[in-house]
Amino acid sequence: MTDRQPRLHVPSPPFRPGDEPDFSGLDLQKAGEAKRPAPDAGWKETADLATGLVGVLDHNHQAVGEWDPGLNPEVLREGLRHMALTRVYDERMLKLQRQGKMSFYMKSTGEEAVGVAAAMALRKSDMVFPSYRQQGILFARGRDIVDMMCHCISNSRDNLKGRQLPVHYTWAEGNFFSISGNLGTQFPQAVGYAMGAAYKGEDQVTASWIGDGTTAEGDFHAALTLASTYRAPVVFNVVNNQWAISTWQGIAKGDAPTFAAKGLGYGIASIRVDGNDFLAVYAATKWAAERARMGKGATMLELFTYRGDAHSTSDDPGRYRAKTEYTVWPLGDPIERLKNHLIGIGEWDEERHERMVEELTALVVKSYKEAESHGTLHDGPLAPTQTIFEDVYAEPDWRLRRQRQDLGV
Amino acid sequence: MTDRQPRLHVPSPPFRPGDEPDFSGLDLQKAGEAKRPAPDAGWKETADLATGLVGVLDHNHQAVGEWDPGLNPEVLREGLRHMALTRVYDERMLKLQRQGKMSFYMKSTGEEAVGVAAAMALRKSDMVFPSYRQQGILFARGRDIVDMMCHCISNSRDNLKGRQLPVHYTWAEGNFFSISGNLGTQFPQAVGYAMGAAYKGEDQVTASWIGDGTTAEGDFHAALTLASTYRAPVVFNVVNNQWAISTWQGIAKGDAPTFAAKGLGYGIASIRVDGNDFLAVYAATKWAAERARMGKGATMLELFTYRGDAHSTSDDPGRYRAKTEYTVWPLGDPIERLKNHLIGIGEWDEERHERMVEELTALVVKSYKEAESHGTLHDGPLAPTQTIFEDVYAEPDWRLRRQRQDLGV
Amino acid sequence: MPAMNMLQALNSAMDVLLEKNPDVVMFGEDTGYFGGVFGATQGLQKKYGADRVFDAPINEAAIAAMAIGMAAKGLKPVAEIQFADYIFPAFDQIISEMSRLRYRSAGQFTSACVIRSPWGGGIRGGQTHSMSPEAFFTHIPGVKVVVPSNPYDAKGLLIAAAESDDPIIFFEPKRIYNGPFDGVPDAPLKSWAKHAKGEVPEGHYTVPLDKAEIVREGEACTVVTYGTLVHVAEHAAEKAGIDAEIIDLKTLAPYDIETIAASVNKTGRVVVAHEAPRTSGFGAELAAQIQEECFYALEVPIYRLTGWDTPYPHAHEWAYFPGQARFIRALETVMETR
Amino acid sequence: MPAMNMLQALNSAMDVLLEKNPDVVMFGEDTGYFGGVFGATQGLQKKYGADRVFDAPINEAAIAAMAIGMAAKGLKPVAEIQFADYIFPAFDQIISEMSRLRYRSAGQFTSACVIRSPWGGGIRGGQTHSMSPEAFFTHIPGVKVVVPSNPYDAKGLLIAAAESDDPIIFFEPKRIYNGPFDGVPDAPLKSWAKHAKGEVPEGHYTVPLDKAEIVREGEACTVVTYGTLVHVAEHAAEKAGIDAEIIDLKTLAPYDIETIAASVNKTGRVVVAHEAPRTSGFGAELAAQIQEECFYALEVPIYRLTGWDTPYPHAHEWAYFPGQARFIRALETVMETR
Ligand SMILES: Cc1ncc(C[n+]2csc(CCOP(=O)(O)OP(=O)(O)O)c2C)c(N)n1
Ligand SMILES: Cc1ncc(C[n+]2csc(CCOP(=O)(O)OP(=O)(O)O)c2C)c(N)n1
Ligand SMILES: [Mg+2]
Ligand SMILES: [Mg+2]
Repeated sequence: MTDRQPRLHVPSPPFRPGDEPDFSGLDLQKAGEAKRPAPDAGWKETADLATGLVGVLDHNHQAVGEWDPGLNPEVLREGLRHMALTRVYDERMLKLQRQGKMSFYMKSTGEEAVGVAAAMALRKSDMVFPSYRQQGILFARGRDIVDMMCHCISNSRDNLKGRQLPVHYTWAEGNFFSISGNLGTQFPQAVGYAMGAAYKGEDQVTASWIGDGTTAEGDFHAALTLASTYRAPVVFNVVNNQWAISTWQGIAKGDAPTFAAKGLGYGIASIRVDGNDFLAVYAATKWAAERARMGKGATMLELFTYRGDAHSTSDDPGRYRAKTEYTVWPLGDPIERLKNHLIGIGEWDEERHERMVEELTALVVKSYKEAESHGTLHDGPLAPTQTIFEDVYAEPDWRLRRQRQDLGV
Repeated sequence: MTDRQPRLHVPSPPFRPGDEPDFSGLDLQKAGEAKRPAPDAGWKETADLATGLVGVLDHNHQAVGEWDPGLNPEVLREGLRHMALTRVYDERMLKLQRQGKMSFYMKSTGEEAVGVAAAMALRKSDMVFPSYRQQGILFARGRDIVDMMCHCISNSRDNLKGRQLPVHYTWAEGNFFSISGNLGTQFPQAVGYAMGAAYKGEDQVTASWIGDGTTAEGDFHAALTLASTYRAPVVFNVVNNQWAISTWQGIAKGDAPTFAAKGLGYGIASIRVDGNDFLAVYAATKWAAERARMGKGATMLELFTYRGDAHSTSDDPGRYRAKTEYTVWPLGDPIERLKNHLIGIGEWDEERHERMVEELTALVVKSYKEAESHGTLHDGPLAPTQTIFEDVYAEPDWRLRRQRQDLGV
Repeated sequence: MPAMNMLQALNSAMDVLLEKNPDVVMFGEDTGYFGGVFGATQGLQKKYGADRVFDAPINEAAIAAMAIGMAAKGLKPVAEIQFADYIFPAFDQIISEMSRLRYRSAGQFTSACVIRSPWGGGIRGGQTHSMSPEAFFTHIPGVKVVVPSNPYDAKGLLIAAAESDDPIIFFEPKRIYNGPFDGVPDAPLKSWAKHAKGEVPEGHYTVPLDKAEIVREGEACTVVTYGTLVHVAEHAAEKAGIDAEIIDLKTLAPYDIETIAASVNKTGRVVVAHEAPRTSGFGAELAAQIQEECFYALEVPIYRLTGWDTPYPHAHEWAYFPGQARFIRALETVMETR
Repeated sequence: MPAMNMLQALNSAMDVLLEKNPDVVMFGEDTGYFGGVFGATQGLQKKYGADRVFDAPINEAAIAAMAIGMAAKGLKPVAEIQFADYIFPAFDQIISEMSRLRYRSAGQFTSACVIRSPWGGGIRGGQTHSMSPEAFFTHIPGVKVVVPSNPYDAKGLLIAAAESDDPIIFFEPKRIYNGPFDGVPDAPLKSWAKHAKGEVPEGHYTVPLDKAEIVREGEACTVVTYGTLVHVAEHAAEKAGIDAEIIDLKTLAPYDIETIAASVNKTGRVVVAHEAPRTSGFGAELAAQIQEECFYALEVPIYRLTGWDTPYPHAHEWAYFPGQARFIRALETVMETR
C-alpha cells in the first residue's frame, strides 16, 4: 500500500525532523537591490517587487539601497527597545503559562520586526486589525504592560472581562481592533473600516495582518476583491513565517511564486519584504501608508520571516519540523540585525544592549507582580460572574435576564 | 447631498441606458497574434496570454496564427450546428416561458461558443461542472432535447423530478454534473472531482465554468488554491460576459487587468480567449485539457464574451445597460463568425445555413410537442408528489416517513 | 396616509434613514444603479450618490465583513443579501464576528448593522430562492432576527433595526412584497392597498423590536407565526370558523414571550407555524418554551405546522408550503374537531 | 480487548477504514504528517501514504468542497475541521451543496462523506475552541449528525458513518478525548481504561446510526443528552440520588424518537441537556417533539438544561458549562424535590 506511486501531488516541506536543513538553495534578492517606485506609481510597477525581496540591512548590517528610510538613531533605538521588550515579554509569559498562570500563550519570536516596525511607520491614529502574533504593535504604541498581562491572566482587571483567550488583545483607545480567534475574518473587515474612514473624509489608514497559512481562506479573496474595487486605504500584511502550525507554507501557496504575487492578480501594489529587517519593514509600510493616503488604494506586503518557536503553547514543533531550521534561517534575527546595525554606525554597544534587556526584564517582572495583584485565572479574582451576560446585546433581553437569575449571579 | 464629491471609489460601467456605446477604446490583442506555448510549458510562459487575447478568426473570418486548431470542415459544421441549435432552443424556451409553460428561463445568447467549443474539445468522458449558461455543452454531447425540455417544464419525465428550477440540468450519463443555483460552489468541487480522477489513476479531465461576477466569491479562491496545491487536472473557465445581472464586470474585477490574470497569482497557466471565436475556444480548451492530462495541473481560461440578452426571464436589461451595447460589441456573434468562416473557405453557404436553422427549429418545435405530452408544470402530470420525500437521504427516516403520511401521499 | 406595498415601504424606510443620518450606507448585489432585483433600493443611488448606495461584488462574506468594518468605524450599514438562500457564505462572518464583536471586545467595538434579505417561498423559486433560514440565526447570541408581515411593520421595523445598537438580520417575506397571500396558490394577487397595514406614513416612525402583535383576537386557540404565514393563518381561521388568536411575532430573537404566554394561558391550544423544515426549526424553540411557560394551561400538544425535512422543491412547491389545507387541519387538530 | 481512549479509538477506526477501502481518503488542517492537532490521524500518513492522508490549506469551504467533489467521483472522504468553531466557512458548501446533491440530482450524484470535528467546551478554549454547533446541522435536511460519548461508540459510529451513503457531520467531544468527565472542573482526569466503553475491539465493527442507548436505567425521570454531558448526567443522578434514566442519543439527526418516547412515557419527567446556547438549541427540537409525542404522560414541564445565550466565555467557563450543580438542580426541579 505504502509502496505505490502517489497519485496526487501533495507538496511537502524541504525538511522534516531528522533532516539537516540547508537553505542555501533559497534564492532571495539581496538587500539594497530592489528599486523603490514612487508611492503613487501604478501597481504594475511593483511587479518585480512582488517576487523580489525588499531589504535594507545587508549582511554587514549596513543600510543600503533606495528603500533605506534614513531613520535617525533615536528612532532605531526605540525600535530595538520595542522588539527586545516584545521578546522579553513573550519569554516571560511562556514561562508563566508553563507554571499554570494562564491557559494559553502565543509567542512572536523571530517576527518582532513585523509588528514593531509597521506600528512605528504608521501613525498612532491609523487603525490596525492584527492577528494574534503582532503583540509588538502594542509595545510600539505604548500599551500598558500590566494591562496586557491582566488580559492574559484573565483577572479582574482584564479589559476583556475574561471573555477571550490570552493574546487576543483589544485596545480601542490605541486604535487596535479586537483580535479574533477565527483566521482571516479581520482582513475584509479592515477594508470595510478603511472604506468607512474614506467615507468620513479622514486620512486614517487601516492595516491588517494574517499568516501565510491564512491566505488560503476565502476571506483573503474577499478582502483583496473589496480593496481593489473600492480602492480602500488599507495595508494588507501577509506574515509568511513559513509555517501554519505543522503545515508548511507550500500547502497554502501551491505553485504561486510568492504570497505577494497574489496581490498583483487584483491590481494591487504588492511587495515582498525581508520581514526580519526592521528598516525594510518600516520603509515598505511607510510607502504603503503614504500610497493609501494619496488615494491610490491598497498595498499587499508579504513579510518574509520565520516562526522561531512553537505555534502556541499547544504544540511541539519538534514533531513536525527540523530542529535547527531556525538557527540556519538565512534572514537571521531581527533584533540581532538591528542591534548590529546600530553598533555598526556607532550608536549602540553590547553593554548598553545588555543593560537594556536587564531593564526590560525587570520591568516585565515588576509588571507581572502588579498584574497578579489583580488576580489570576486560577485563583481569581476574575471579572464578576454576571459579566458573562453583559455585552451580548446593547441591553440584555428577557432571556439573558432570566438566565442570569437562573445562575444566581 | 447629491452634489458633494463621492468619497468612495465605486467603479461604474462605461455606458448606461441612454448612452451611445462605443467600444473603440477597448484595446484587444488581434486574432493570430498570441503565441502558443507547448501545453506542458511552465505557467509563467502564459503571463502574456493572461492579459492578451487568444483569437483565431480574424476580421475577415480567416483562421490565423499559432492557435488555429486546424479542424476539418466536418467538425466546424458540427460546431455550427450545435451553436445554432442552442440559440434556436433558447429562443423557443424563452417564448414558452413567456407563455407560462415554465417558471423561469436563462438564455446563453451570444455565448454559444463558450459551451459548445469547449465540449467538443474535451472528451465525452471528461467531466463538466457548468454554471447555468452552458447549455451548449448538452447539445454538443448529444443530450436528448426532449429530456432537456421535460426538465425545463418540470413534468413527469423531468429527470430531476421537478426538484430544480429550469435550466439547472443534471446528466450523470453525459458526465454533466448537477448545476447548483448557488454561484461558484461548483468550482472547488470540480477540483475535488479532478483530484478523485487523478487518485483513481484515470486520465479524465474535469472542467468547470463560472461567470465574471462569480469570481468574487470565496469559492473561486478555494478552487484555485486547491488546484495549485494539488496540481489537479482541471480546466477553470471564467465566462466574462461583461455583466452579472445588472452589475458591470468592473465591480468584481476592480483594478485587476483581466480575470485571467488572477490565475497567475496562484501559479496556474492562464489565458484570455476570444469567447466568441469558436476556434479559439476550442484550441484553448484543447491546450488546457492536454496540459491537465500531462499532469501539469490546472489552467484558467477567461472567455471574453458578451451576454447578448437578459440575465434571465426575471430582469429587463434595458433598465441598466445601453440598449445597443450588444450590437456594437466588437467581438461579434460566435455563430455568425463561424458561419462566415465556413462560407469563406467554401464549406458552407447562406442557403444551407437557412435550411439548417429551419430544420433545427422544426426539431425543437417537434421536441417540445413530445415533451409537453409528458405534462407541464402548470397542468401536470408532474413526478408523483411523494417523490418530494425521496432522495433526501439514501433511505427516508421516521421523520420523512411520518411527514409523507401527514401529507397523505 | 399613502398606500404602499411592502417594497415601497422598505424603500421609504431606507429613504428616511439615508436622509436623516449621513452615516447610513447601503450596498449589496445589484442594489446600486438597478435598485435591487426586487427593487427595494430603487432610486436611492440617484438620490444619495454612489458612495452611499452602491453595488457590491458577488461575495456575501465580503458584504457582511464590509458591514462589520464600517460599523466598527461608526457608519450604519444596511446591506442586502439578494436571497436568504445566499446568506450562508456570510454565515461565518455573522456568527463568528458580527454577533460577538461587542462581547469579545467588552464593548470597545460594536458591529451594529442591518442585513436585509428577501426570504421564504411561494414564488416558484425552487430550492435556492425559497429558503427560510431564520432558525439558524435565532441560535446565534448577539444578533436579532426580524421578519415583518406587512408594509407598515416593514418600514417601522427596518427603521428601528437601523437605529438599534445591535446587529440585525432582517428577513423580508418576498411572497408578500406586492400583496398579502392567503395560501391559495392560484388565487388572484391581492393588493396591499386594501389592507389596513398597507397604509404607511411617509416620514419617520418605528415599530418596536421586542413586541409581538395579536393580529386576530380569539379564545379557542393560539397561532404563533410570522411573515407570510400570518396571512395564511388569518385566512385559515376564517375559513375553518375557528376562534383562533393569531400572534404575529415580528421579532424572533428575542421573541415576545409575554404576549405568547398570555394568549396560551387563555386558550390552552397552540399551533406554531413556519415554512422552514421542521427539525430544529424556530417552531421547536417556540414549542419548547411554551410548554415550559404554560405547561399547566395546555389542553393538547402544541402543533408544529412546518415545511418538510426536505429541500424546498420546485414543481411541488404547494405540497411543501403550509397552505390552507394543512393550516386548517392543524387548527382542527388542536381543537380536537378533526 | 484493548483499552483505548477516544482519540485512539477514532484513530483505530480510520486505520480500519483506510485498510479496508482504497477509496477512503483523509485530509484537513494539520492532519497529514503531524496527525492532527489532537492526534486523531497520527501515524496514518506514514502508513497509507501522503495521497491518502494529507494536509489541506486553511480553508474550510475548500475542505468541504473537495470532499463533495471526491465523493461525487466515488471516493470516500473523511475530512477533519480542526475545531467545530471553524466549520462555518464551510457552512454554505454543507447546506447548499453537500446536503442537497442527491436530492437535486434525483440520485444521479451523491456526496456521501464524513466531516469530523472536535466539538464542545470544557477545555478552557474560549469562544473559538468550545462551540457546540450541532443544532445548526440538525436543521439541514440531507445531512446526518453524530456525537459519540465514549471510545467504543466513537469507533463504531465513525466506521458506520464512513460506510453510510449519506453525508455525515461527526462531532467529537474533545473534553472527553482522554477520559470521561463528570462535570467537576478540578477533579483529577479519569481514564477511559476504567470505563466499560473504553474497551475497544481492534478490527472492524459498527454502531448503528439510528439508535440511542439507555446508559442508565431508571424510573423517576428521563435525561436526554449526548457527548460530554452523558457523563455529567450519570454523575449528577448518582450524586443527587435520583433514579434517572439517561439516554445517550449518539445520532441527533435522525434522533431515535422511539427510545426517547418509551422512556418518557414511563417516567413522565424529562431533562434535555446540551452545552450549546439555549435559544433554538437542539434541546428545543427534543422538547418540542417529546411534548407532542408524550403529552399525556408528562407530569411536569420538560426542563432544558443548556449553555446560556452568550458566546462561550473563557475565564468563566464553568459558569457557562452545565456542570454538576446545574444538572442536579435540573433533576431536582423535574422531580419537584427542590
Ligand atoms: C477559521 C480557522 N480555521 C482554523 C483555525 C485553527 N488555526 C489557528 S492558527 C492556525 C495556523 C495559522 O497559520 P498562519 O496563517 O501561517 O499564521 P501563523 O500562526 O503562522 O502566524 C490554525 C490552522 C482557526 N483559528 N480559524
Ligand atoms: C451565492 C449566490 N449569490 C447570489 C446569487 C444571485 N445571482 C444569480 S446569477 C447572479 C449574477 C451572476 O453573474 P456572473 O457570474 O457574471 O454570471 P452570468 O450570469 O453573467 O453568466 C447573481 C448575483 C446566487 N445565485 N448565488
Ligand atoms: Mg504562518
Ligand atoms: Mg457575467
